[in-house]
Amino acid sequence: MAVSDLYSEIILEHYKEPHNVGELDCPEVFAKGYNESCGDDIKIYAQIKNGKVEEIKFKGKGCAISQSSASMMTDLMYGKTIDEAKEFIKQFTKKITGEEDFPSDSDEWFELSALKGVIKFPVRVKCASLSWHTLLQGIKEFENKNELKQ
Amino acid sequence: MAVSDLYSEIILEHYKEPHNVGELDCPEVFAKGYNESCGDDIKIYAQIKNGKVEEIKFKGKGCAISQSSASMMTDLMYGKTIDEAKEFIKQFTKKITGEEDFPSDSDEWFELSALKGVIKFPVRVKCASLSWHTLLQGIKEFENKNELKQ
Amino acid sequence: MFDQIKIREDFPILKRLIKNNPLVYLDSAATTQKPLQVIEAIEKYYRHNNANVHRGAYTLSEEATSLYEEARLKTARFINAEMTESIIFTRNATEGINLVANSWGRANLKEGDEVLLTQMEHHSNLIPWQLITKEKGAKLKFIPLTPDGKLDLTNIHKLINEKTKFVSLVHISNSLGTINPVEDIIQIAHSFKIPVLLDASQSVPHRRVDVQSLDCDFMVFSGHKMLGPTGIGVLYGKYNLLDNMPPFMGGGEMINEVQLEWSDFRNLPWKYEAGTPHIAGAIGLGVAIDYLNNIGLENIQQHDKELVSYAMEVLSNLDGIEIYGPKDTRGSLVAFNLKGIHPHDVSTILDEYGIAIRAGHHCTQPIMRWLDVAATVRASFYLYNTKSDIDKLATGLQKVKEIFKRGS
Amino acid sequence: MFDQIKIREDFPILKRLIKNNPLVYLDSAATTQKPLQVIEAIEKYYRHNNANVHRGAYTLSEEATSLYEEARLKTARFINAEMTESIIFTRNATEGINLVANSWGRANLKEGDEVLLTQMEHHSNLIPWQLITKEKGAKLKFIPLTPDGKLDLTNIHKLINEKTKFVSLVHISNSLGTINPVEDIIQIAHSFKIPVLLDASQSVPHRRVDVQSLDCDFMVFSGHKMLGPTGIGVLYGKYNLLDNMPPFMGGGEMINEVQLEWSDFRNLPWKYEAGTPHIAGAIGLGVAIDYLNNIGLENIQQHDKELVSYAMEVLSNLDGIEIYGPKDTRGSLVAFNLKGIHPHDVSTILDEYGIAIRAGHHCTQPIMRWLDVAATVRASFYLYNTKSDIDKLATGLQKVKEIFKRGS
Ligand SMILES: Cc1ncc(COP(=O)(O)O)c(C=O)c1O
Ligand SMILES: Cc1ncc(COP(=O)(O)O)c(C=O)c1O
Repeated sequence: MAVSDLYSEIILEHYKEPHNVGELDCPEVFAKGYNESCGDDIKIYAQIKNGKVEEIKFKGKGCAISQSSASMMTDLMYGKTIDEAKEFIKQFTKKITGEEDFPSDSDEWFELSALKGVIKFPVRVKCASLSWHTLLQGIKEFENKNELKQ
Repeated sequence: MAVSDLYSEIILEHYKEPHNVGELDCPEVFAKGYNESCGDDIKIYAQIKNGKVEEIKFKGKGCAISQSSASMMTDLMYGKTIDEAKEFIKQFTKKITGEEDFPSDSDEWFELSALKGVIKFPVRVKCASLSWHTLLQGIKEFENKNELKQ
Repeated sequence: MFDQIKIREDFPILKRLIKNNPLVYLDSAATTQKPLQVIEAIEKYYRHNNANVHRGAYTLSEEATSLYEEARLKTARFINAEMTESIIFTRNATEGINLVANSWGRANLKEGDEVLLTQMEHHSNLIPWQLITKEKGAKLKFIPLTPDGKLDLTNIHKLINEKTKFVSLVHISNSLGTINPVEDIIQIAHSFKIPVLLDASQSVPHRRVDVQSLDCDFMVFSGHKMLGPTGIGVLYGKYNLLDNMPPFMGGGEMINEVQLEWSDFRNLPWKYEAGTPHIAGAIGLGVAIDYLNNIGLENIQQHDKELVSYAMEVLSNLDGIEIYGPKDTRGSLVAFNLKGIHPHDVSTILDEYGIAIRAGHHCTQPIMRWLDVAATVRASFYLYNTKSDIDKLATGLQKVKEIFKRGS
Repeated sequence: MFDQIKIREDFPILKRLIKNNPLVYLDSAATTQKPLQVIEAIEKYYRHNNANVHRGAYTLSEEATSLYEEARLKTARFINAEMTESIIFTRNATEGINLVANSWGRANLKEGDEVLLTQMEHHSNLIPWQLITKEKGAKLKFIPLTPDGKLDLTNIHKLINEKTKFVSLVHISNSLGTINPVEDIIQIAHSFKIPVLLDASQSVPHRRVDVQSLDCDFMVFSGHKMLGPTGIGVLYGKYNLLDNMPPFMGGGEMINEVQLEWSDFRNLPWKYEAGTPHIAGAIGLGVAIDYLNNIGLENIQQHDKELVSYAMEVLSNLDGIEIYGPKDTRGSLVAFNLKGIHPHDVSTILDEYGIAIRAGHHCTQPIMRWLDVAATVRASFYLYNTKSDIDKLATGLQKVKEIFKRGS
């Protein structure tokens, strides 16, 4: 596996022009993530409406892997319910750590499987996962808040 | 050189029945010595009269080398002037570190040269020197005190 | 039990001649010898994988990092820690105790508080507490000893009271060999919610120590006393305690965000590992742990036990010997004196016969005072020692006595 | 100048293939590779002389002690310390700074006092001072930087004033390469009788540093950055300062008399070396010093200088590169960024070509903020690097750019 496969065109496009970059005022879901091993950070903001992700933005600095992953991740989160989002993060984590294969026949996973190359670069797995873990943390805090309100 | 030469009969006799063991009230010369590498300690007390060592005692715990050395050293200090005592300590230090030979034709050095074997045991040189260095320290403090008085 | 000849082959130093005699190494309580496997692992690291850890995105640095973290995992498993984050690499046991005394102590101790130790602590588990209690105006208390050198727990319920804030004690004494009933003390301390630190320098190398079943809050030990390299030790701590303490040292590797005026500390275990760690040391310790696991700690304990019993038997037969410490069970060491002969003279003479044995206060001056001796001779054993080593010791001691018989 | 081919033969790791390419190691500022001489000295120690130091009266222990103390003597001579007692062995530079911050700082700092650092300190020379000044209610001040990354001394006479109690600064910056005019700062500080600590982690390995001619009060550096083993570092201090400070850690080896309630500390240097030291590490460091002396620090400095000039020249020619730090003289490293490409991606791609290079904040987050970048790429050189390494780096960076040109 050549390093140019790691940096596929899909990844580079997302890196150069990432989708959903920005901040949201008073987001219902918010979390900050930090990659201890390289110093990258990310903030994720999401608005939930009728139990579904209505809007999602991220802001952060990082490498091509972490930025493209965040860009694709946010694209795919639109319209998902909280449970669907959590399940999706779980699925992604399994794929990116090499525990399961990336599905080859799924539209949703088509772009994401550009991250497949990361599996061979263990230190970079954290980069690819950062935005996903951060969102998960934000969702959990959101759920806790809601439980407390009830 | 066999180890039984290190522990010669002269040394063992002085170790088993050391001379000049005891304490003096209000000694003019007093110092405490401590051998960091083995934990042995010694206290030396001396009375000076007309510029000469009139009485000298030591008290401490230690190995055969340090105890016999202190026993012989105190024997030999009786009647010495301060300057003679200092010179004698200097001479002894040179012999015990191997810098100079022990004199073979001197009454004063006859017994002391039983310590010759120590030179081959570098860690034990400190044991043999402890009482001498301690006395030197006491003499220096005594001289300082006297200077201050003048 | 285990193949002694094969084990001795693993230790190159045992082939050395000391003054024309084969080395008889009887000072493993001070530091142990190292098997080839450990020596070669260090060499291999420097020849093949050397790089700084945790912050490089290149192959060597990834390799060094994963070797280093693998050593942490091995260490965690070795003492059955609940998580790897509980394992902090230090220089030695001493640093581990200082870390807790400074970090936990400075944050938690105040005037009038008491820290409970025992009268048989190594200086390493005494001086850090003297320093911090003095700084904070707190007091030290000591569990006294019974005449045979065990802990006297008669008044333990007075010694542990509402003023007590911390208990720190040795698991197996390095100068008496006493094996302390630490489970009982931990239980009593915990009934007052007092954390307990165990100085396991002499136990972890010699027997299975399970921090979860002991339920100790902190534990320290040194790599060099368990076949590992110098310069590496371990502090185990319960996650919540470690997590809530302030850092001990500051520097690289232990922070998240650093502003000029403040910093945000990293998670465990890195919060307590400032600066470039002793990478080769940790890796070597991991391999030492593999070695001990391969032989089996139960086998080592059994072997040590047989050697100590044999030594007690053989040495007791010598005229004029006084043996210190408990007569029944004990760690793998025997401390003693020959009547009228200073320990340093014993050691110098034994060295002429190739026997390496320690003479001194063994960093436990309070015990020497309690025994009313200036020093003792100590023979300590490990997996590479044999009964023949003990026979040689006995013969050597006989020679010492003969030499000292002269001149009277 | 010196026989580069022969030198490279001494470093076994340079024969390694990384992803089928010969290793090009450009991260010596993080840690250096080790020559066979050092690796073999460690091995030899464990195979032949291993024993605990300072307290044994037997041959092995005497040997270990004299090897260990010989390493101290070599270190003292290497930096021209006035006496060996001024050399304290620590784990690394970080521990040395923490020792001074804790020991000197806790004894001397009080509310309102100021400690002066610079804006280019490594976290190791920042966080210890954050911790102690916070504890004591003292303040940190910082010498700012000029646009080209040098110290801006315009207001130095305001920054150093009667409130200033300590100055601690880096000799050569590990992320900008700046060589600081430490002589001038020491002189100004001394005119106020303020002690100065020098973080010489990046200077002592690369040039002759003479503590007496610099007249610094304390100095720290790490063995692993100068061909030595991991886990060993040095704190130099003037005798009177070290002698008057309280101990940092307590334990074995550092005391004279120990009572249950108090202890009498040993003389320098042992007062600051609690517990069993990293004996093999000190010995290895001594051999690394021998190696550096054999080649000659002047030669190394000259070699480094040529490499850095060459690197500056070659790298400047790359389109879209931004190089940080002074343009004129600098330590043997170059930090830079390729426009639009994150340093970690640079490092990952270079690794495919066998090039080991660091990407990140280099434990100097305040400098990253000052440069307004998240991270930088850093190539750092030492005696085993060649111009060909730099050519390979340039080719590698060209490849990085090609890869990133796609997808747009
Ligand atoms: C300037 C400077 N100071 C301090 C350090 C810390 O060194 P160590 O991690 O060996 O303690 C380093 C190395 O990273 C450095 O470059
Ligand atoms: C019981 C005990 N505690 C602590 C220590 C100190 O170990 P280290 O010097 O490795 O820190 C020792 C070893 O001498 C010991 O035997």
